[in-house]
Amino acid sequence: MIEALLVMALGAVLLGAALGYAAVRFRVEGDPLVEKIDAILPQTQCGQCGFPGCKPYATAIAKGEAEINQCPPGGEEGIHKLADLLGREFKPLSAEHGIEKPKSVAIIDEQACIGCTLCIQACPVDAIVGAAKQMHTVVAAQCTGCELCVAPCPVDCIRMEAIQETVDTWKWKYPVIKLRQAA
Amino acid sequence: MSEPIEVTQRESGVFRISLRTATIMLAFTLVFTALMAGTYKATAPMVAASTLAEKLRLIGEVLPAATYDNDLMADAITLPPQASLGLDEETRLWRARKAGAPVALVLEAAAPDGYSGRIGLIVAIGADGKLIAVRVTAHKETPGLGDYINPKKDRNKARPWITQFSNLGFDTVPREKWRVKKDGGRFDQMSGATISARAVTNASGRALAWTLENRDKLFALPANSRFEARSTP
Amino acid sequence: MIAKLFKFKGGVKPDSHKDVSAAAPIRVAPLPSHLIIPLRQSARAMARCLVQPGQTVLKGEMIAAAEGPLCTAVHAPTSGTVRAIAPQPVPHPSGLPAPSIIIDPDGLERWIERRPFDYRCVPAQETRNYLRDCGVVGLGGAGFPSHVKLGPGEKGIETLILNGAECEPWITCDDRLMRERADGILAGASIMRHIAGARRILVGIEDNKPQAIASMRAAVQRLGEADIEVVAVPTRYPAGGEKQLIRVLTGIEIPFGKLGTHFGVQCFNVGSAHAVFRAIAHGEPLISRVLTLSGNMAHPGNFEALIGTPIRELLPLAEPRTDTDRYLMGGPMMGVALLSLDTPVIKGTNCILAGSPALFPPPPPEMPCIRCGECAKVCPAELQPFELYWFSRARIFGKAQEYSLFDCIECGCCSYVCPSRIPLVDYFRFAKGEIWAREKEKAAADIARERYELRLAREEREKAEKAAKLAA
Amino acid sequence: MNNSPYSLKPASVQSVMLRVLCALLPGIAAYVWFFGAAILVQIALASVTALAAEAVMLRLRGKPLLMFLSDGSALVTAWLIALTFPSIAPWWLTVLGTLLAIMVAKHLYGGLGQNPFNPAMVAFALMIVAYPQLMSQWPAVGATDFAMQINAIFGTRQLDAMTMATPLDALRTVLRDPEQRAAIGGLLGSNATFGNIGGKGWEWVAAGYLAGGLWLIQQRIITWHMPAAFLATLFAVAGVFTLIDSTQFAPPLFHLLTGGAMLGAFFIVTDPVSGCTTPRGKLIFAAGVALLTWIIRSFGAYPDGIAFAVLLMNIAAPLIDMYTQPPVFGHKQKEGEPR
Amino acid sequence: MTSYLFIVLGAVLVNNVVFVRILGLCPFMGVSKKLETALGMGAATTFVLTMACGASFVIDRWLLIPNHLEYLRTLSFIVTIAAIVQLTELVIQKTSPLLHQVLGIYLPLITTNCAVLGIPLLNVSLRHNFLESLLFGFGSAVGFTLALILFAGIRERLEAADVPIHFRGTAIAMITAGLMSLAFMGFAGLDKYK
Amino acid sequence: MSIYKDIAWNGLWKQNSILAQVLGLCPLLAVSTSLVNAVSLGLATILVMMLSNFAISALRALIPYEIRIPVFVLIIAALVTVVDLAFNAFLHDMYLVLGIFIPLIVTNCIVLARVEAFAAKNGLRASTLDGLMMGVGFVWVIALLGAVRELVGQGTLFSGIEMIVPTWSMIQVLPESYPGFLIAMLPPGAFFVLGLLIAGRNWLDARANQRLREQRLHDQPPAATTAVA
Ligand SMILES: Cc1cc2nc3c(=O)[nH]c(=O)nc-3n(C[C@H](O)[C@H](O)[C@H](O)COP(=O)(O)O)c2cc1C
Ligand SMILES: Cc1cc2nc3c(=O)[nH]c(=O)nc-3n(C[C@H](O)[C@H](O)[C@H](O)COP(=O)(O)O)c2cc1C
Ligand SMILES: Cc1cc2nc3c(=O)[nH]c(=O)nc-3n(C[C@H](O)[C@H](O)[C@H](O)COP(=O)(O)O)c2cc1C
Ligand SMILES: Cc1cc2nc3c(=O)[nH]c(=O)nc-3n(C[C@H](O)[C@H](O)[C@H](O)CO)c2cc1C
Ligand code: SF4
Ligand code: SF4
Ligand code: SF4
Ligand code: SF4
Ligand code: FES
Repeated sequence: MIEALLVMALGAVLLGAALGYAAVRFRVEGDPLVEKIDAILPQTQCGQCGFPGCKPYATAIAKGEAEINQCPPGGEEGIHKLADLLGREFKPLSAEHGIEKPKSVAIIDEQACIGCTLCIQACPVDAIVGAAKQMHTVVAAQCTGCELCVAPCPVDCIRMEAIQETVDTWKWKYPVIKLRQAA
Repeated sequence: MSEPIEVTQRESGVFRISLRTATIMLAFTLVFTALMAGTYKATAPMVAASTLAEKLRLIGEVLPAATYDNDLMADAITLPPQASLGLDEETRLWRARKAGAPVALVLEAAAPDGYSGRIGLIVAIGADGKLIAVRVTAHKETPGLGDYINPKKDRNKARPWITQFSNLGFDTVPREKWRVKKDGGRFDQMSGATISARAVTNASGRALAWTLENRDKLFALPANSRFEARSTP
Repeated sequence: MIAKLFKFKGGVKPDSHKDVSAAAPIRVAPLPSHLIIPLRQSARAMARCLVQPGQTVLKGEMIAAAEGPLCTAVHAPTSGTVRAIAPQPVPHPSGLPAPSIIIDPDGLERWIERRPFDYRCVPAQETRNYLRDCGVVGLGGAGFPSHVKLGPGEKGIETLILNGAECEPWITCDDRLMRERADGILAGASIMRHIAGARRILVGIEDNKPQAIASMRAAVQRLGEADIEVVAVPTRYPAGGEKQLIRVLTGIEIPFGKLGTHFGVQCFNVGSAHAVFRAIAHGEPLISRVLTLSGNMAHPGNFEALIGTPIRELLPLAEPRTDTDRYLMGGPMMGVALLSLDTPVIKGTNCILAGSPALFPPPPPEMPCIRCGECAKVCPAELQPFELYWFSRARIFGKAQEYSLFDCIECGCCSYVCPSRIPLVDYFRFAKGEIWAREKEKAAADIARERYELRLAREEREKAEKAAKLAA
Repeated sequence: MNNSPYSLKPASVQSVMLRVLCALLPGIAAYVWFFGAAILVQIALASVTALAAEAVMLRLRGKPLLMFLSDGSALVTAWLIALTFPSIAPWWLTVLGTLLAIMVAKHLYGGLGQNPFNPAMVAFALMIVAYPQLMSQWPAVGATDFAMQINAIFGTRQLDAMTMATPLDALRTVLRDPEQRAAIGGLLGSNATFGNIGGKGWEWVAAGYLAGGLWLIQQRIITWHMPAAFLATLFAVAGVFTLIDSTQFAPPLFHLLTGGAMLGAFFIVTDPVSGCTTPRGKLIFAAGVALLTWIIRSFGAYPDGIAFAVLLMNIAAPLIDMYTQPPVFGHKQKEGEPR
Repeated sequence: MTSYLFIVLGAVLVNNVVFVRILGLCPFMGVSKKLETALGMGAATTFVLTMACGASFVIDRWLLIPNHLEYLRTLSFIVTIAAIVQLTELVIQKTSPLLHQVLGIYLPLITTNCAVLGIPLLNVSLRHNFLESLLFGFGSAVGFTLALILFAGIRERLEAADVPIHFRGTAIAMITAGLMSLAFMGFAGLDKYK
Repeated sequence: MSIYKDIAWNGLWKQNSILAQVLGLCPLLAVSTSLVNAVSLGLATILVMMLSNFAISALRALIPYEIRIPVFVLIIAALVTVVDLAFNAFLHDMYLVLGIFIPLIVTNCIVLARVEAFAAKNGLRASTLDGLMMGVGFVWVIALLGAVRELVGQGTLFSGIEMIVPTWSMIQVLPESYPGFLIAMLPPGAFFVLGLLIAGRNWLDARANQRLREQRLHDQPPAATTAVA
């Protein structure tokens, strides 16, 4: 019994001291993981994930407090990337947090706009220009399509419109496999 | 859980912190080692007893208790490692007697050449030179294939494979026939798993041969003494 | 002298079908009822429109100016009135419309004043600017601005290669051009050699065009300049691919991301050389080109057509057969299906091919890849197309890039041989498009993050200020 | 409407697979001649099972039946299973093996073209581990009595009279027993089991496979890399070890002509789906299979090592491919230097 | 000398930790999705396991056996291993941030790899001497690494395969691991030749 | 109350140690060759997980972050040994059945994983429940695995039950002539069956998510209308 205690005590003191020493000597700061996760998120800042923006969601993922499948604008693509980065299993987009939609921009019906600035306050990326009592306009290139400006408008003059394809933005489509026809 | 050590302590307190973690580690270790060692000490006698009971049970399987009347545990000798038994560590050898007359020897043996390594055996050999019974004490043979050498796993419940050695000696099965049929011997094997059968058969043959050779000396040695093989000149 | 020909790996030998259109001389196509001139003639740039609806223009008058480094000017192919500037269908796989100038010809063909350009007396840069303002782009298909390619690059250009290979089946416009206008082509080449400061000129022609080779060799004799050689190269698609031809003639392999100039070579289509000649020697901007009408047609042949001629008005010249079910612009290996016959001829249009179910049967349904390796055997870029396909199909683009997706020249050899009938090139085009789109999205997200963080900082500051004010 | 290229070379998966089946015919003919028609029954059993399993899985996965059933790949797998199993194995052994090959090894991975493991070899390995004794009862040469063979396949009794240790089995028994080891020379010379080189009858079957394999190369369905690397490596390893100790190791020709070596060299190692695809990768893959085959044959617990060797190399194939990617056009030389 | 070679080879191939001894499966399944991470995990495990075998041999031979404290074996081994792991992590983190980027997240996972305890315990029961213990640990770790990277290679390819939807991910990985262990059964019997 | 329900649901299904977290595989695969073995190991596991979660939750305030892992490991290993010895000494009959599995539990990395992820951050009651439920989640999976492997491997169920309840005996489910399928008893079989179980779980989860998604689509009309609401 005494030998047992002695032997283990010897080990414990050595290991404990070494670990304590190492913990202080070799300490490093910061968590680069959050940045990496944030770089994957689409920065729509829409809050559908249940967090007040992309960065807070990234922080929650890094801490292991949130699943990776809660960002609808990022879509399956984004989930795949997160799964890759974190070595987790891919999961389909959680339906609780919404569904994937085509990318769109906000359009303000300039005839109806009363210049209340409520939408300006709502927009997380300052994509709406205008001043009080003047008509407002969305800078389409900067709009992330988060829809946050839609609800606050007292006269319902903001609508979301899906972005149209042009020769410049056109992409080759996924080759359609016509298996069914052959059967 | 307490939080990680604050950064402010970083420069000043390396030594202090080492000391602190060492102390906590020491405390935990002492408490839990004491708990463990205490339990170990407290249960040691009971554990020893149940280990003994286990041995006895195994011995009982190869040698019916009714056939002897002495205290096997008392009437045992120590066997140094015996290559011819496949043993590489010290074991005990028990001697059964009835009314003082030698009845049987019970010893451990091993077959090193099983399909997946060593097969441990316990063998009882009668004073008349017959093998009374053999059982497997430990093996790693493939479940469902080679593990029929353990009668509990043998699908033939009526006459498990390993019982075919019972009550045979070199007088009924000559030494050179103490092999599996596939090797030209007398004993059955399970086709598809000859290796296990061969290993057990050969090992039991070797154990029998070794015992016959040393039978008289083994019975003659005083209890708790140590068996020394004939020193080869 | 060229010591020996090199070889490029891979390649296929589809039936050539060149005879049907190569026999007859080039004819001039009649003036169409209207002309549609897209503002986006060269690869990645759109010219700035200089005219207004209702304005009259002269033949050869600049109607859109070059803007940015990769742009060239656009000219009125004939004299007439600008009817409108509006989105029109263009030869693009999407079939989407793009801004174009529509001109109603007055039938008078009134030219602007044409003056030869004395390239020998001015710095090369000035000649290049002149070519840009004459709208000279590559006529080999890609439509890349020639003046850019003639720039000195890092090392200067040592070898100028004229691409007369014309490896695509059916197409014969370069063949006819070389037979009929060899002198003009060589004169153009000589001018280009001067601009680029190159030492020698190599003309590569596939050995299935003996007359073109003979005609070009005779012209070389006539021109009498040193270091010009006409080389017959083995007939194998895609011997006319720039990288493949350079490899065959010089042994140099140009990797993805590098230009010919990095290696001291530059490659031009023979038609481009001819266009340079016309611009410099006659002061004529690029307003017409020779193209092949072939395929499922009664009278296939080669025609010189104005840029902007609607395809619909060209077709009767060759009389398509009744079972024609589609038209391709370009050859069968790399061409683009026309979604509308109102699409105009552009500078890169070398062929209009009429297809029928018999000529180009619809492909059988796609089977999974069995990794047989046929595609890798024929890939001239020496890729492993089945690996690219494996990852592109599953949208694992990073992996596809690791397997050098962007080295694929989209020649179609792999699709051509695949026993599983997989439209491999479609997958590669899809993957490339997605990767480009991702990059754009990423850039947009970075901007959004920045703006969001700025806003947060501003709100923080305002809050602090307000608090300070309240406290005060 | 499809995109370019618009004209395609006539070729199809079906024609590839059919030609592989044709190439197997000479070997099958020799098999029937020496060992009776039982193999034909096994081929039929395996083929029907394979097609049925394929149909069920396609239906479950919602894929078009007709297109995939007619591609012929299931038949290739089935025939190879039948040819690697003992021809007098009980019917359920073949059926079970084929089912597992098609359903697990092929369709759980997505079906044609996606399986990382060779389905036929998965079937063989599973069955020899589960039923070692049934998988090692091979017909004796000349025991071609069809009725008896049918009885062996569909009956319940096993007919020892017609089975025989295959050359590899006999060899293994001898090599394992120190006392008999000296006799190896005599055994290999004995014409009864071992025929002239690779086992009586088996040499001719192997020759049939060789002929079919050469035809496949001529047809450009397979390239020479794999068979050549496989046969050369097997020959070399066996040769070296025979030179070292001819009482312990069988001679190279024996290895080449016995068991599944020829079948393996031309039909199994060459499976395009589960093997390596780069030129160098193919050489490494086939040489690896040969080396492992020899090791397992000479030292392992199983009689013929080809199945395990193929599966082991299947495991390594993606990595080998990754590290043997041929250089891409333009990326193999120093900048600007002509070759 | 050759017996040492056989210890290593046997541990790498014949008695592969993952496929034959069924140890270390959780990291085997967990960090084999990408080749890079698999390599990192393999390297980290190799280092720690070799160290653990050496340290545990010393503890066992010089502390436990002389004092008849064999019942403390598990306890002392596992605590030592946990400490080694944590020390390694901290040291790497500070001294070589680059290496830490590669190995960092795998190091803490090693403590829960049961092979890291299982192999030292096996060393004791196989009665290996010091050198043998080290080699056995090293060989087993190399076997683990080999299994891991081969598996990762296949999984990277499988990622793109048209696997039936419910089998995607872990399920098909399990089936693959099963087929791999089936293949490794081909080595059965080889370890008898020492 | 609902937090306890959550813990239970996590252990049994959502965060199931095997099907979801894929931890604790080694003892799982090694010992699930028969139903009786599997359940025995499972029961022993529940015991250890509850104890270790309890102990560490109780002591968590005392453990510095820097040395938590060694201390956790120390506590688990000591507890397991104590349990092992205690069974051997006081419940010897049970020990003969369960005892051989107890040392195997320390090798189960799910124990350490739970301690680190849950017990170190939560209260006594929740932690103990978490240990119990994680253990139960482990038991039902390993039992299912054992049953399938035994059935396919040798056509029986409950073989070895006579060691626990001497009067019971195993059930021959498939006919005696069933040749057995050895693969099921060997490592490959373990992987195959577990793969099938995980696929089954994926299938059930996918069905649930699909239902939720349909509901969402149903409840939530297109974006423009939501804006008005
Ligand atoms: C996975 C596997 C496990 C085996 N396990 C055993 C075994 O435990 N015992 C045995 O004797 N043979 C076992 N064998 C079979 C041997 O390899 C060998 O084939 C057999 O013992 C030879 O016996 P036979 O001559 O009766 O066919 C096993 C085979 C395999 C494939
Ligand atoms: C697969 C392929 C085949 C080509 N074939 C030809 C050809 O036959 N003739 C040709 O002039 N250009 C061909 N090109 C285009 C050339 O690569 C290159 O763009 C052209 O020769 C450059 O000259 P330009 O700028 O004057 O057009 C081909 C391109 C590709 C990718
Ligand atoms: C493969 C293996 C892994 C083990 N992993 C652990 C572990 O992670 N933690 C632990 O405390 N004990 C672990 N152990 C210890 C054993 O479960 C058990 O306590 C030991 O085998 C008992 O043997 P002993 O009598 O030598 O102490 C492991 C054992 C083995 C064989
Ligand atoms: C040359 C060649 C060899 C083949 N060898 C095998 C084989 O060994 N085993 C098999 O199951 N299928 C074989 N196949 C058929 C097919 O490729 C196989 O079933 C695929 O693995 C199914 O995806 C072969 C096909 C070809 C063309
Ligand atoms: S749902 Fe996605 S885009 Fe929206 S805030 Fe959350 S992370 Fe950003
Ligand atoms: S304009 Fe509206 S939709 Fe666009 S980013 Fe701002 S708030 Fe979002
Ligand atoms: S040719 Fe087709 S089937 Fe063959 S490897 Fe290439 S893509 Fe696959
Ligand atoms: S299209 Fe791309 S991949 Fe296919 S053969 Fe041509 S270069 Fe190679
Ligand atoms: S139980 Fe997790 S690694 Fe072994």
